[in-house]
Amino acid sequence: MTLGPEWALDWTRLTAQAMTEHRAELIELDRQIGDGDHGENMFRGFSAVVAKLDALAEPPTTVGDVLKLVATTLMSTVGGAAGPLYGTAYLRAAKVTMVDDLDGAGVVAMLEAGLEGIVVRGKANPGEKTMVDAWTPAVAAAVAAARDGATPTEVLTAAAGAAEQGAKDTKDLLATKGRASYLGERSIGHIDPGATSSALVIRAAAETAARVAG
Amino acid sequence: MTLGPEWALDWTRLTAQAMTEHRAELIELDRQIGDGDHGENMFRGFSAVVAKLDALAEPPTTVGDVLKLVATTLMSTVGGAAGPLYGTAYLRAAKVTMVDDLDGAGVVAMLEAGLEGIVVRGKANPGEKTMVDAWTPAVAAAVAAARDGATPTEVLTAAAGAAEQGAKDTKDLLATKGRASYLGERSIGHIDPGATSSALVIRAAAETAARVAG
Amino acid sequence: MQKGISVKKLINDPQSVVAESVEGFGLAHADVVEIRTDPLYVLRVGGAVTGKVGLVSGGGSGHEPLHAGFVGHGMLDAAVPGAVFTSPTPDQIAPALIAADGGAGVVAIVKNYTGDVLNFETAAELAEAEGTQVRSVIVNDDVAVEDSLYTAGRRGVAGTVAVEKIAGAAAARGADLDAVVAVAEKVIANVRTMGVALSACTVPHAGRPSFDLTDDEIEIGIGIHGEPGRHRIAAAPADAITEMLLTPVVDDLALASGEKVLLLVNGMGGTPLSELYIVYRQARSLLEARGVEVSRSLVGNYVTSLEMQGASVTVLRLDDELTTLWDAPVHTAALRW
Amino acid sequence: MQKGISVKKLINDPQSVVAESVEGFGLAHADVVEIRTDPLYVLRVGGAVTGKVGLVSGGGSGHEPLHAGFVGHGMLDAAVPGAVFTSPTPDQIAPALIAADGGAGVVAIVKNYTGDVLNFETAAELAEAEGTQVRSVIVNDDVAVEDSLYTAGRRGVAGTVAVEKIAGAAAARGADLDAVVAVAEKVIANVRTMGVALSACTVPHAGRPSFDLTDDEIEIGIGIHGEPGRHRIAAAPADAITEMLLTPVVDDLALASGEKVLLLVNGMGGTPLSELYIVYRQARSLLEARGVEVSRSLVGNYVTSLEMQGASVTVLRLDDELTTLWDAPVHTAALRW
Ligand SMILES: Nc1ncnc2c1ncn2[C@@H]1O[C@H](COP(=O)(O)OP(=O)(O)O)[C@@H](O)[C@H]1O
Ligand SMILES: Nc1ncnc2c1ncn2[C@@H]1O[C@H](COP(=O)(O)OP(=O)(O)O)[C@@H](O)[C@H]1O
Ligand SMILES: [Mg+2]
Ligand SMILES: [Mg+2]
Ligand SMILES: [Mg+2]
Ligand SMILES: [Mg+2]
Repeated sequence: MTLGPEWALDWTRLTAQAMTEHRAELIELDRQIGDGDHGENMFRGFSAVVAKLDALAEPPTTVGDVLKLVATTLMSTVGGAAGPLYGTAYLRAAKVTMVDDLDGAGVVAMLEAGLEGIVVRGKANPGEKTMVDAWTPAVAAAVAAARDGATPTEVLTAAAGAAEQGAKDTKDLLATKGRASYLGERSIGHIDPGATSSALVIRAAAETAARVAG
Repeated sequence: MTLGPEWALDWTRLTAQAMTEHRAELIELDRQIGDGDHGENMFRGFSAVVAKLDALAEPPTTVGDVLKLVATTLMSTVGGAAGPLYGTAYLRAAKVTMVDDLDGAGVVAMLEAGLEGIVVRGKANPGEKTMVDAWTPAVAAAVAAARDGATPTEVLTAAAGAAEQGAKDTKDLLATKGRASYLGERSIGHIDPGATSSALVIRAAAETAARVAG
Repeated sequence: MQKGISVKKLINDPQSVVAESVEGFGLAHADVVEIRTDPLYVLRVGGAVTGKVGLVSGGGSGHEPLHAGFVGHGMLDAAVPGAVFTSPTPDQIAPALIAADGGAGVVAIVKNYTGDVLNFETAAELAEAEGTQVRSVIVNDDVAVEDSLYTAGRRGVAGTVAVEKIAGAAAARGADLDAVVAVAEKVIANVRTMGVALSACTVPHAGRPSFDLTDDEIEIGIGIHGEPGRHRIAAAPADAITEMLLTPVVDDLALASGEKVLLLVNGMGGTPLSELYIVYRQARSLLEARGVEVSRSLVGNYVTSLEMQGASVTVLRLDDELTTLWDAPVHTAALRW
Repeated sequence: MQKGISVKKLINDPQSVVAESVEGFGLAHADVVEIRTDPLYVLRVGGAVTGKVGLVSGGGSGHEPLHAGFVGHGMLDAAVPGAVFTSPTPDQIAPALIAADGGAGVVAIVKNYTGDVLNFETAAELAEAEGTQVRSVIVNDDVAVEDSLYTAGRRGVAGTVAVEKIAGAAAARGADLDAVVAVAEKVIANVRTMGVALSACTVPHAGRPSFDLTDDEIEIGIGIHGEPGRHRIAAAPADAITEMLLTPVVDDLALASGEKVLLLVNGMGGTPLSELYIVYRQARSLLEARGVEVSRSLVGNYVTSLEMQGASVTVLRLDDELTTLWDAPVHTAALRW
């Protein structure tokens, strides 16, 4: 089983659905330690992405085509910190997925490129209570799964579980990057919204992969 | 038994005490149908009056002297509608009490002059939900009592009871003068603050008269 | 207690709010005003201008920047602040009238409230006794107060700014006492306002909100003293609320297609500027739909009610004279061009 | 829910708040600005001035009058409004940078938030690719954020007004790109701010307040996005709060006796002007007690946080150059002299 452009479209639409469903939750998380807009930002961005997909004349021929469209749309509609960070992540991921089909190694490369994009833009290290703390364990889990010969679905499922755990674990961290850092010690005890939305993105990838895999 | 300047001083101090005690209540009444300052205004005014009394070099020789001091002090410290209205009431009352001692008829004349001052200034008729609705029945009761040969204390006690009833009865009235008139129908169901403070003033007169009378 | 209400304030002693605030105001704006204490009033820096008609206004505090923020060149010569929501007293007003007199007499601009009218009346008598000629105009632009037979008459609200600006410009360019009174009366005859509150306000000494409003109610036809309005309705979109405010204003003015107006959207103190522009946008579009041209505009917090959330819509019918006077230079703490 | 919070707003659809508000703003101030839609930004009327360095700022909405209120003569050439509390996107910012370019390059004034910095960074690249020379300055005046090693660095708050005014005056009198950047950096190096919130604010789409505060608590060290502050204390008198705000500002600037400053007391949107003057009075008196001369002042709502109740105190160390530039003529919707 490999993952192609059809999957990338499904993944993107399911992500948009997840952002709609979790809009209020992400707003609430951001309200606690940020400025309360993360859910609205992601919802606005992925709604725009879906509108773009609906208007596509030609079906995309590679995974990378889809991810590039997501990248540019998020960049121009999300704003805030999340816009450029997700935008760059998708852009970097697109560059390494300009292919028909992704195998396990291809999925790993995609996730690695995404994380790299976030780090290049935002310069956060793991442990600073940002989306990096979802992506870092996700990539590690993906790498480990692929090394064991896992299918793309298994790689993504491992990554999603690790991302969710990573997001949960941000609760005990002291924020030193992003808006939550202004709170100092008061940031401890709250889950990071960007890490949470990151886990939703990766979980959507795993779920749609599982559907494609049947 | 007659009432002299000593009584007028006692009356004024007891009125000040009543305004302190009922400050919050008068604010609350005014909050309901006005702008929430009547208690503060009366408190500020009578506190200033007491300060003036405390600083008097010579004891006043007539009731009118005391009332005139109250009049000018209220005029220059109360502000709002109540300042000029009470100021004029006391000023008119002072004019007819430039004597050593008041008998029943003298007390009636004083109350009549007070009411006249309020009406001259504010041009309200009875039934418009203002302080006139405390003073009008008070004067009527005072006139009736004096006609029956009552003592000054009895005259004031009758007036005080009627003023209190008059103030209570403002509850069912539609305001057509003063700030409460802006509420239209919504003014019904609330007691007028100025009528309430008027009843406090007249009750203080009666109580201090009873003390003097022994 | 309902939402929308704060009883917390950046104040020290509630009794000294006005004195401290006016002191700070005087220090911050020493280029245009000077403060007189005991009795307290705000005077144009340098005092009366010889030969010019003086302009004085005043009223309860809590409506800032009204009136002190409009003292300076081309507007008021003096402003008299009372306690919060309480008209000042004659012994404050009279010295201000006298200080504003440059020998050509003084016009007192009084908002139509029993307290203001009575206290200014007495003050005018006192000032006249000292040789200052005083004429008063009564501002009563609030169309929420419908029938003056059954009320103390219409209230003076945000339209006061237009009266002060335009009469101030007339006085600045040398109009005599009669002429200044005439132009002030002309503004008063042609200006109407209607307001809405989304929340109440809290008078410092009261310590609790001026009225109670649940989360899905608003008050239509409010004044500027935290008093409840004429009626209470369910919360509604800004465009619908704006129409409820504008319609009685336009009807009362009997505005016809082709006329020009000044449109003033005034904040009550606690509403973000961004929301005032949303109201302005709709009010302007409704006026234009009636063929009325919005040729001058003012949007901001000018006649407030402490931290109340809400707004009022004011329309002034303009002709060439009023437009020229509105455009004339002004330099005060709160209005400058 | 706690007091001090309203979720009621004078808006229509929460999604269209910014577009409608900016549209109204453009209509009300057509003498100084023009509005571009799709992408949305606010441009000085007539566009770029040939030969003049362009000045562009922007950021999330909800801080009105910042930034659009400062577009005009002698200040900004363009402002880019994002969604409420959300930095605008590069595809909005880049066209604004290009439109503000009169051939002498453009200075982008960016408040120090991760989102603003990243989006302006990308936009600058896009504009440079189109031939517009862009230099950025990062405003970070908020002393509440203590240690930039452990944070995203100090935030840009009310001091932004001083940067925009002074850099704008430099550009207006013909300074070149390097010189405008240099004077902006000089302001940034000499301006510090600290804020307090008495209540939270409500972002339209969130529908509930940005944080919870009981009736006797206040937040010290807040930003301008409704975020909680560094710590929470019991409500206190204005004089005490003002001292808590001013002291870290003065200490951080290491102000010495004999120095001159601009003192800016900025309201967060929902605090009455009268209270800002009470804060100003005390801040000024504390500065004077240290021998610091307050030679320029600004009091009002300039960098707000929707309808939040609270204030910030900003001090800018002045020399002759900065004073002259501060005094230079300005004509924008929100600042004019
Ligand atoms: N420097 C950074 N590196 C990685 N992620 C970051 C960084 N700064 C912020 N973030 C992420 O962005 C999220 C906030 O996004 P959002 O609320 O949309 O933007 P903003 O903070 O501008 O309001 C945070 O929860 C965090 O995960
Ligand atoms: N025209 C009037 N005649 C008589 N009394 C009046 C008149 N107008 C107002 N009042 C009285 O004044 C009271 C309000 O006084 P106060 O609250 O101190 O002044 P303000 O209305 O200016 O805030 C009312 O309750 C009413 O009794
Ligand atoms: Mg956010
Ligand atoms: Mg009252
Ligand atoms: Mg009053
Ligand atoms: Mg944001």
